Amino acid sequence: MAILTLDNVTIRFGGLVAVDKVNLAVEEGNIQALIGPNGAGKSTLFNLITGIYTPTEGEIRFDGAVISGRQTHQIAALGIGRTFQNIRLFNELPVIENVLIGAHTRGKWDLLGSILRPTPWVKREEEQLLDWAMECLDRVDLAGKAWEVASNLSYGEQRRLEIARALALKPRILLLDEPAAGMNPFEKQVLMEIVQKIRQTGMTVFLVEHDMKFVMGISDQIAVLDYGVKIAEGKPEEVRVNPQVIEAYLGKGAKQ
Amino acid sequence: MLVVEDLFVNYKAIKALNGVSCQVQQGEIVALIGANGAGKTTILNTISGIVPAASGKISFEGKDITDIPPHEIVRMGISQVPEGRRVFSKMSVLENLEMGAFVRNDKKGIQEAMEHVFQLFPRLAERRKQLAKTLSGGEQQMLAMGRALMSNPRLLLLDEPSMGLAPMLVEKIFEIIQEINASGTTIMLVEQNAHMALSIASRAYVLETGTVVLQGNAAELAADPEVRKAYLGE
Amino acid sequence: MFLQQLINGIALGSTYALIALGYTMVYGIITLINFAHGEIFMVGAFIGLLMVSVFKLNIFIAMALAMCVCMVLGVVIELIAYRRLRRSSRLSALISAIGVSIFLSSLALMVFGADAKGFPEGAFPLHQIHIGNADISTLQLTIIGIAAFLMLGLEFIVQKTKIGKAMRATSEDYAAAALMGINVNRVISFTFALGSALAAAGGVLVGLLYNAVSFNMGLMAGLKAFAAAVLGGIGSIPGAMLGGVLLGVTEIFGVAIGYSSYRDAIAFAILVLVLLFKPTGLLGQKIQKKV
Amino acid sequence: MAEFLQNIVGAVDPYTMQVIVNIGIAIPLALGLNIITGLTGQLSLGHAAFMSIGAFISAICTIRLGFPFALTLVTSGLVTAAIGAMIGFPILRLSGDYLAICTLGFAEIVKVIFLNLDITNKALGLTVPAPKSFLPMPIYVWGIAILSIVFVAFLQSSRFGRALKAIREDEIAAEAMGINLARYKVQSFAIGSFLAGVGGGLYAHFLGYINPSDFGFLKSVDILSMVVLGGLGSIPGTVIGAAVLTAAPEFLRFMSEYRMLVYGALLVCLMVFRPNGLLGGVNFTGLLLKAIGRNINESIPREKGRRKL
Repeated sequence: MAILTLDNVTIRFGGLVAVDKVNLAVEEGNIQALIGPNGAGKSTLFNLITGIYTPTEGEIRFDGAVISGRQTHQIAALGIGRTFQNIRLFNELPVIENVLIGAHTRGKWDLLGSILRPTPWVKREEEQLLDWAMECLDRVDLAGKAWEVASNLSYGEQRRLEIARALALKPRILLLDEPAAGMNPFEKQVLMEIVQKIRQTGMTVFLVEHDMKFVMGISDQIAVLDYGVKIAEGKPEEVRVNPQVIEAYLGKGAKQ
Repeated sequence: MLVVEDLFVNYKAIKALNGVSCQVQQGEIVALIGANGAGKTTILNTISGIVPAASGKISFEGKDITDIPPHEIVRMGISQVPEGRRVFSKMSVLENLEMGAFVRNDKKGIQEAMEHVFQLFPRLAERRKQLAKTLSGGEQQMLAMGRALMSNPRLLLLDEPSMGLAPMLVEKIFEIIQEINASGTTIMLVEQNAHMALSIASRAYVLETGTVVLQGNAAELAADPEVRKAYLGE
Repeated sequence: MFLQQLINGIALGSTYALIALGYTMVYGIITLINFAHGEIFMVGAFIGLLMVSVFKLNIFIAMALAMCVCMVLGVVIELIAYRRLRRSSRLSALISAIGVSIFLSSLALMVFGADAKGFPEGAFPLHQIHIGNADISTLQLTIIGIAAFLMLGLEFIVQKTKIGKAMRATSEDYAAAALMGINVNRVISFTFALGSALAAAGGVLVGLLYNAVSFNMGLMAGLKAFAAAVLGGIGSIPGAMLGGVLLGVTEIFGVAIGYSSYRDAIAFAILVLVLLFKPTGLLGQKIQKKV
Repeated sequence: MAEFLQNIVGAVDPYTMQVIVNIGIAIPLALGLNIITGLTGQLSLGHAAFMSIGAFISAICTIRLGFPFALTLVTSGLVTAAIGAMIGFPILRLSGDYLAICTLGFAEIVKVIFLNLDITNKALGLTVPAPKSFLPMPIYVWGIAILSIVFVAFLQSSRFGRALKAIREDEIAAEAMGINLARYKVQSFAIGSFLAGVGGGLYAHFLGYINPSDFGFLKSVDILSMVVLGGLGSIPGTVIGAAVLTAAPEFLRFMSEYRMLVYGALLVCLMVFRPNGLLGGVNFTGLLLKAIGRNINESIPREKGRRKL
């Protein structure tokens, strides 16, 4: 069953059509990839799903309910977690606090909770959130760095911390925007294992990625975007030999 | 002509370049290819002086230019067409070109350079009075290139000239790049469209996470299975 | 009556516009609200006063000298208090600007004392001109004329000269401008010089208009001029002129219909309303949210 | 009990006591702004306006309605919070500099309104009678200061406070974590205003005289400097900032003429050389542990450190 569907989604910025009538269905439990050259509209699509942009036309549905037009925080609370292409951590805060903020929707106590902070009820929730945050850090292999300030982490670690923070939301679908960008081959390998482990918990993963080795090795289904238009879709081995895809990536004449 | 030796660049805690060395000979087109975040743009920006080098040395025509500010670098004969074009959108096409000639004071030479640009890009001549933001993506790319040529650079740095352009236009732009090169300007090209880049370059460097992993003759690299693998995951 | 108030409003508004231009140019180029700008206006007024009353210079020469001194002052302020903070948070630069503002006004208090000073008798040849039933002074006409002349001059510099074009390029895209070979620091200094000169001219004119120059005249005038810049659309030069004149006219009419004790609130009420309903101002451009 | 406290207070010389009380009044004011600007990252240049609202509301409660002092303070805090929320709702959509300017404009409007109302006695200002309370006033003031320190400390380490910090660090990422920006910003503004209202109430009753002109732009800058001096977002920093900047003019009395001049220059130097505040980035807990001779890393083992957050 499709957990996330895009129906004829279009967005225009001024005269530019960044995403053009895209139809897409992400199956529950799958790792779905979205690839395409720079400027193809991939990140824009993620921003549409998470409500940072509102589609000019078309509809986005999550688990049956229409989410296009809703606010970003409402969409997140429904169970869509994400990372960002250009890493957006809470830089001055410790790693653990980043993840605790990710777990925001898992907590209940609010302003009153600040006043009742030392009472057992609030304390219990905080303990639970902390345990949960530590667990999320563990899943990306960062538990040992829980008390470091986020901006002191290396690039690869920052990318993983973003994933842990998104996981803390306990999302039903996880959107990863170029998770492997800037990583060395070893870090990429580690990341691949992490993503596979995440999928084993039953979570759906939807990722944008440039590294073909990574995408081909991990995805169940791949969609290809070029100039805002979906030009191909299918299993990795199908997409890889698709002449249109080869042309979009390597340029004309690379068809062999 | 340009020699980059053991260049390191950091952004805060993040290492963007880890000891890159490369060079460009007079008259060449040299391509830098590699995935996003590999450090291609950082190399160009460090040469241009926008990004400071942590260590290493860049020399141009024998002079050390590592710590020279960007506006001096342009005077020395290097100009850059930045990624995403970055034309001055609220200024006219003509004014954009004038900005490109900012370092020059020879009225006649500027006039000649402008005619040369209009010859390369007749579309710009038609639209010389329009504001740059009203141009299409392809026209903006042409304007960005024309603007960089106005200072009569001996070395032109091109960052992702094909990005976001329709295939027809990409071919056109690449033809013009070859034309510019043929008229005597040396070119260093960063491009994600690897095949296209390798087809016009004489030599190329393949980057991965801030280091050069492959280098050599462009034709050989195009046939190299490693390159295909890096790009298509074969 | 209407015509009279309109002229009064435009004369006052022209001085706001002169100050607003500096705010708008500086904000346009380094996105900093230069809180010290109001104090530069005040210093300009004092220099003008000094030249006229102590050195017995002609008022126009005094104004030109005040403009020169303030140019230097503006450049020095940028060099000392803002340049090193260009990459820090906006808050740091803003507080530094507030620090400069406090410094300059307390310096003026120490040097010139707490009382408002007036220009000597006859510093400006005052005549009244009757148009219909309105009394318009030569001073008002001169203010409007000088302001219009300076604004046209500024528009010429920004639109037609090489350095003016470099200013526009720098305010649009810092890095791209540097790639053109533009010395960005020099362009920023030039912007401060230009804005400060206009503020100084405004200071001398306001000093003449109210025949009062005091150490604390900068704060309120500066804030109102900033409101004018926002009203017109910050970063836009025609916007600052329009905003200044509109604000001046509204203020004078507000006073005329009996809200004189709310005079200072009028400008800020307009400011708050503009920010709420059209944050980009009347002539400002929309900024795309970046993700 | 009350007599005993009275004796303690009486033992300190009145001049010193006045400075101590002034510090106690500055603390809730600065902490209120610290929540808005330090914790949530929303620059407010109109904090003195909220202080003045609290001051006048409390004065009116005492003079016209004869409220007991405690009720007066609660009322002024709540009314100020309500006004803060009301103002905050529309203006918090604005970002950065625009918000700063809007708060500044709002503060000027409040000042002008107070200067024109009969109930605030226009430009003449109000004389406020000394409050009747069984506790000596200094103890009262410091009790409230300590309460507000504890409250803000709780707030900072709670889920609510984390949401505010997330907004400060990155609004887009915070929203993607399910944080409702508008709601948290308005709440933070309201809480900050509450503390400003309480501080204003204390100020009115301790000084005994208030005038709308006392709460101008410079007063807002004064409070902001306390927060910035100590390092944005830090509670010990804010308390130290409040203490230093309240006491400093007393120590600088010998150079009273140059006081504001030095103050302005110091503000510039502070920003240029330490843009994060004089005490910004200082780990106060760490210093404390060091002072009692403990190793920081040993003292916060994983399990214990958790609770520290």
